[in-house]
Amino acid sequence: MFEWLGISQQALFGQLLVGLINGAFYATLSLGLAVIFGLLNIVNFAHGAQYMMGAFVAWMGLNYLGIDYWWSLILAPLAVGLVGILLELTLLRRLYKLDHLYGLLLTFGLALIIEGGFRQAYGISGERYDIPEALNGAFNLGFMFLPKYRGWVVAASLIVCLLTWLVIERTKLGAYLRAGTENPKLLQAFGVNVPVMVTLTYGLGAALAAFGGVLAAPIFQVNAVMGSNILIIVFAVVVIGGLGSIIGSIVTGIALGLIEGLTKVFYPEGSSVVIFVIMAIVLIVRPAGLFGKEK
Amino acid sequence: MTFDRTRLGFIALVAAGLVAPYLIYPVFLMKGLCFALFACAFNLLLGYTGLLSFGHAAFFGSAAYLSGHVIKELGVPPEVGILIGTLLGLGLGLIFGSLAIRRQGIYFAMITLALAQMVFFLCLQIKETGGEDGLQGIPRGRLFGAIDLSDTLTMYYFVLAVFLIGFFFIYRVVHSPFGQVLKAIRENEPRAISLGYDTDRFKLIAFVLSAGLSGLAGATKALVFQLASLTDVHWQMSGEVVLMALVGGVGTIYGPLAGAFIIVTMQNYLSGFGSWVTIIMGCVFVACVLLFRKGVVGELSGLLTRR
Amino acid sequence: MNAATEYLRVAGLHAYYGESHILHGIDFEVRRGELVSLLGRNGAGRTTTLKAIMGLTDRRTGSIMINGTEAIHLPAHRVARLRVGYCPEERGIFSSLSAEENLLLPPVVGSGGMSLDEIYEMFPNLATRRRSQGTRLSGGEQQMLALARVLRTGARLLLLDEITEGLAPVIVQTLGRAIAKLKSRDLTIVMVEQNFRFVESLADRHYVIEQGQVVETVAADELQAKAGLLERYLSV
Amino acid sequence: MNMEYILETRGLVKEFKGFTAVAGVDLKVRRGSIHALIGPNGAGKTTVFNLLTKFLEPTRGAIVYRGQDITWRRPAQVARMGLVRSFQISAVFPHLSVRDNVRVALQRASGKSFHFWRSERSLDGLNDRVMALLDEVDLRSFADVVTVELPYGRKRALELATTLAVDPELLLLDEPTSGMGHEDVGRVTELIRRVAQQRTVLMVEHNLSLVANLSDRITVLQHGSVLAEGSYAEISSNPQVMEAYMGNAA
Amino acid sequence: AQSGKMSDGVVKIGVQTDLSGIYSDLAGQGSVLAAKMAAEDFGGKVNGVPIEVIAGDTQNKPDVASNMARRWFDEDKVDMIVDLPGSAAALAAVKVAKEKNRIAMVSSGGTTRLTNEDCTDRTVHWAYDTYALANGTARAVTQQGGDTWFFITPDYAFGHSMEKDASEAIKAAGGKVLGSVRHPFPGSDFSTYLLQAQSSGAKVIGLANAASDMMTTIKQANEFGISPKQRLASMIVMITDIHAMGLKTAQGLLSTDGFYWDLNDETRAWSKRFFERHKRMPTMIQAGVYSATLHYLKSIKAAGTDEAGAVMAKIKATPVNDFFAKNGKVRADGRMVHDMLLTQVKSPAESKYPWDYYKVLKVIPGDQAYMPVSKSVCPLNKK
Ligand SMILES: Nc1ncnc2c1ncn2[C@@H]1O[C@H](COP(=O)(O)OP(=O)(O)OP(=O)(O)O)[C@@H](O)[C@H]1O
Ligand SMILES: Nc1ncnc2c1ncn2[C@@H]1O[C@H](COP(=O)(O)OP(=O)(O)OP(=O)(O)O)[C@@H](O)[C@H]1O
Ligand SMILES: [Mg+2]
Ligand SMILES: [Mg+2]
Repeated sequence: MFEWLGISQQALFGQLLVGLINGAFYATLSLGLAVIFGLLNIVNFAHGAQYMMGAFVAWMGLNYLGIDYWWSLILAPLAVGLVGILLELTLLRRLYKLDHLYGLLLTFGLALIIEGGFRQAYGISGERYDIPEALNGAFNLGFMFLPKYRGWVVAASLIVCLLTWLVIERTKLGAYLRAGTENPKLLQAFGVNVPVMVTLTYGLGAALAAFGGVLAAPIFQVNAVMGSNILIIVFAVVVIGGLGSIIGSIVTGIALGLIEGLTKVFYPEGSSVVIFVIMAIVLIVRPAGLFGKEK
Repeated sequence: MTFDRTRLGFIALVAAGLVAPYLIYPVFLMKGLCFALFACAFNLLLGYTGLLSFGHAAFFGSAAYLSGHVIKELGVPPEVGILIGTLLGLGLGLIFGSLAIRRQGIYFAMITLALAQMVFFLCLQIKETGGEDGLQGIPRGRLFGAIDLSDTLTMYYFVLAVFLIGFFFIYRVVHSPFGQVLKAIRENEPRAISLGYDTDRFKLIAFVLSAGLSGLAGATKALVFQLASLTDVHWQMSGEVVLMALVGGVGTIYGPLAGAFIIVTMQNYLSGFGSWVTIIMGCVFVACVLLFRKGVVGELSGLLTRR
Repeated sequence: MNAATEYLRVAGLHAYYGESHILHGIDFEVRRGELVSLLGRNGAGRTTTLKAIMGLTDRRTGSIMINGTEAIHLPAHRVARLRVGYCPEERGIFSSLSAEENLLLPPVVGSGGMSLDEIYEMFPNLATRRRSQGTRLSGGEQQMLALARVLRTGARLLLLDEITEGLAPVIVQTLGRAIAKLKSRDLTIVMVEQNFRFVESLADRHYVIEQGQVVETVAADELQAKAGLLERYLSV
Repeated sequence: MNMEYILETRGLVKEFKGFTAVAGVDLKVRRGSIHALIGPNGAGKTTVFNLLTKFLEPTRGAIVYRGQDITWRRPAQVARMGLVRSFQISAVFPHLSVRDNVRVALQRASGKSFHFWRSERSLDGLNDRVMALLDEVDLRSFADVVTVELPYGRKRALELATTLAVDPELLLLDEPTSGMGHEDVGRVTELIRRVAQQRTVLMVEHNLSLVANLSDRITVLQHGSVLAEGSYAEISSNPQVMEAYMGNAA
Repeated sequence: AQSGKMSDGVVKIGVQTDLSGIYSDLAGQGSVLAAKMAAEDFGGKVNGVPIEVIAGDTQNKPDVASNMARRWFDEDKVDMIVDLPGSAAALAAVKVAKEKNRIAMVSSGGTTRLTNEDCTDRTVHWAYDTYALANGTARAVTQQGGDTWFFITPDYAFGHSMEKDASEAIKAAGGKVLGSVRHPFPGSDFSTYLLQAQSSGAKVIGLANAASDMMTTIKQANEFGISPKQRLASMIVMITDIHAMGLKTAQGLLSTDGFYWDLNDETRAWSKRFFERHKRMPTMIQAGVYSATLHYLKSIKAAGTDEAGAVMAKIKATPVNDFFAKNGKVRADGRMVHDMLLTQVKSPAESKYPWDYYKVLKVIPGDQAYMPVSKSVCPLNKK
């Protein structure tokens, strides 16, 4: 059998598939971040916390109310989106006129509060969430077992990414959102209810994070720090793709998942830093990221 | 008038520094001073050049490691060790700066973060740094071969001196012809270029100075705690210094000093509260953003001038 | 004045940016189909008057009646929905949108707006650059875009700030004819202009603003008589 | 070195993705003259300015300034050679005082700008020049005002003072009177005339009376190339220019 | 704390622990409670002076730990610090204790450096160390027939040393290590490594990672159908980890533990008391904190002073006999040697009541479990 650097071809396919799975997942997560950053100009440090809340809401739903996975997939993003809307209305709203830094600091503070709260309530080890019955088991692909659930994650992520991209790039609403980023006051003077739009957008971003959280719950342990661990990677994805570029974060998310997967095979110790190496190179060569528009 | 007030402020600062160890636990003061210097160095960049670096831990931490290493393993005297750490900060600053300086805003922050992560990775992989155990038991040694730094009070006055030198240096830079150009660049870069200023060079110099001072702070810290660890190079340290500057007041000369002490105090005295610390910290930041946006010092001086 | 035809009435309008008090009680009114101009020196507060009507200043008091509706407490998007179109001084072209997207951006607030074809006919430059990123247009092209943008929405009251700024004389002349046409369609227009020659022939009335107050009203037929007065207010 | 022309461009071309904004412009600016660049909107005037000051790189062609080829120099270098521009949209340092705005510009020539170890009081020697420059544009009484608070016209005046502070040999003015009231236009016209006594001025302007008043020579651009060149009288009677630019004005 | 019999009129015990980080469930508030219970059980007073327990969060950072230790000793009159999760933090605090002539009793931190190259005469290492865990599990599993191994190891010193100790034990017992992979810490997705482990064909997959990394690895091993075909053996598992993972996921997992609450009547009695106040069963670390604290207090009483040298002499001279350790003894290098347990996680069907998680497969005698004195590089052993 064909071997490459000591890895059999079959194993390599397996690894690429795993990379793709993670990539799809990064794409979903970075999507919400990109939407919020691109459209509201807020570096949403609470994104990780919202992702974690998505997972926890699903867990609570199952354990306290008996809501199953499929309903959680809809209800948890709604719930977290609502929390996002509340946060926007009460806190973030006051910061739009100010430097990004303040939005960053505020959402960072919020993330600390939310994470600390969950940690206080549920400890650090976290809770488990089982894979839904229908998705138990695995497909035998010949070169590896693909857990059905992972297959579902890829499909669900890609669909959500595509839908979001369509809305923002191809609809009037998307044009409002982009214009609102630049000059909200003027857009409002044209008759668009910008404050409501901004609130809903933040809600949408939070809901996307929560959706990612529900998808992740059966794969990882549901715990308070699951978000902060992944946040920085997702952040890098958004920057490499080009801030605010929806397509950029989707493509980059998947590509980075693959690259990271390969690094894990050939130089596993370096898999945490490879993303930063790529980020530095990309930004030095293409200042606005792969898909970003230069000013 | 303003001149007098500035001078009065400096005298008060020095006086407070001299008597403080008799009233407050000196080790705590030393920690505060090291971080204050770090925050002031960072503020030189953010507050006066408008560049938000998210990789300053790289300078702070790698200087701590290197000076710790040369003091511990090669037995160089402390002042030389600190100097070497500072030089490393300057050198790294030059590398980071040359790569990042042409980028703006969030992209600048991200390149510095990415480069700092690489430094972190190196520190994790290199054997000399001791991995997650860090470099422990760095001897304080004798300053200039004569003064024994193992005495806490002596060490304190040494740290105070280092801090004051750094602090006054930053003040000088901010209020120099060079500082004026920095302000102009922060305000309107294309205009500064059209007046004939090579803005990239000015920004680069500011960056290198800030990195060098961060290295000085890190090296001093290593000597105080006889310890250099991954915490010092971790991105959270870069975040912490941003917070210190913000809490105290970006672009004010005393702000980062106050901010550093506030954060260090919080870390010290809230340590028994577990997860509540995280929650309390979070609340402080939220409150800062909503209520004291200019930072503690910024708001206070705002109050004073309004009177 | 007949209340039925009165379209805009501004009374005792005060406006603030943060702590600074800019408008100190502006009063004027415009009837349906009329065009008035606001004249004054730099910094007199003309732009601020338009912004205050739109609800874009930090704070404002007084009364703004638009076609019988009190607008002083309405947020900007509700004011726009009263069929008001605003063309800002700094143009406000969106760089993340193409020229055409910019043009199509403002929601239609009423019937009777110009069609895209009509607009491209009036400003052929825009037609050729329609796919360009909005802020890549030349200064003058951006100015055309900013104006064209509000003509599409079906607004009945136009607030136009320095629309001839930076335009070539030919275009200014085209613009003059376009404005005259809008007026003939019964649109109500408030213009802020430095270019007195431009408004001279178009306006029914001129209000001279000085330090946030209306200090003089000059009807079109009084221009000759008050020429000296205007001279004194507008130049040193 | 050609002493007659301070600035020459040869076959200057600038293409943006599939669109040619400047299509082979040969421009000669005589030393000591006031030269105006006019033309319809989108003709490429600002783009030519951006090419001259190196804010854009030309696709083809050469720029020669004082006999040296500066086509590939960097913006700050060109500025230090005395080729200085003002912007179409006002360019000041908004949160510095009016005085500091001018002083920052003056400071460059002092050679102390990299002196980060010196007190800014080492610059006090410049204060008289600062006030003199502010006097020239009638801004002396505003010296301590923070610049954001100035009305628009005053900002333009300040910008001019700042530009003069770096003592340019060739001054590029992009619509220097745009957004100004009548009284300011008059003042600026005078100022430009005065300034031009020791320097060369190249300006873009739509205000025809100003162009008529000031300029020695006029180049008319259209669709990125030169349509006509000559004195005001020649230009204003040129039927092509009338149709493309002036309409029935002038 | 030098001349007088009881310094400062108080015996203060500082619990340096992780109150919010990755070790907060296995140590954390539970460790604080354990120390308090020890003080209460001792009667709240020793040699006539009150006993006080204070707590601090090191966040597992060495600089925080060293700083806190210094402040506690200098300012807060602390006589002994206990728990110390995270090897780096433990090493840092132990140095300060030595410098200030106080006692440090490490229950959480696992590194063998504490009793080897970094040993001091003021350190006691109580509940376990990496050698005992890795060695115990690796040897026992290999002897049972699991003789080919693949390691999944976090890329840091703690993990490396676990892997090294385990590999030696495997070879000594006649097994073979087929390969290993080092992943960044903390990790989130382990499927790549698991696939590698799978294709290596090893019978046993050894996990040298801890806490949430370890739990995620096990969960994903189930997902990809890797376990139970290949057996999982974890180098470091706490009962709280099992609780969080659930038996369905964790069943069959092999590991070594220093304590199990359901071992005998004594352990059950104490654990029930602990459970009432903490709502969770104790980990070996928490039980170890209790045991260490109690032993310290007994030693003060026996010494008649709280001076560190004298107390330490008693600590080393007296055998440890409580519910935690039977005939445990503190060696010259500070290692408290006691019996360890080889455990296997029960299946959901086998579990009869809450927290009924382990089958104890074997009791590993202390002198076999811990690194022999002959291998230790601590100079104190040579005296
Ligand atoms: N955002 C702002 N914050 C504070 N002051 C402002 C602001 N915008 C304008 N001003 C001040 O308000 C006053 C009136 O400004 P306004 O723009 O209305 O003048 P204008 O009559 O339109 O003049 P111009 O010809 O310059 O446009 C000026 O003194 C100006 O400095
Ligand atoms: N960066 C760019 N990308 C694409 N097209 C551009 C860019 N910059 C300018 N253009 C186009 O080039 C043409 C010339 O622009 P320029 O700004 O030079 O015109 P101008 O002569 O200064 O006009 P105005 O008098 O209106 O300011 C315009 O059609 C403009 O849309
Ligand atoms: Mg105006
Ligand atoms: Mg132009």
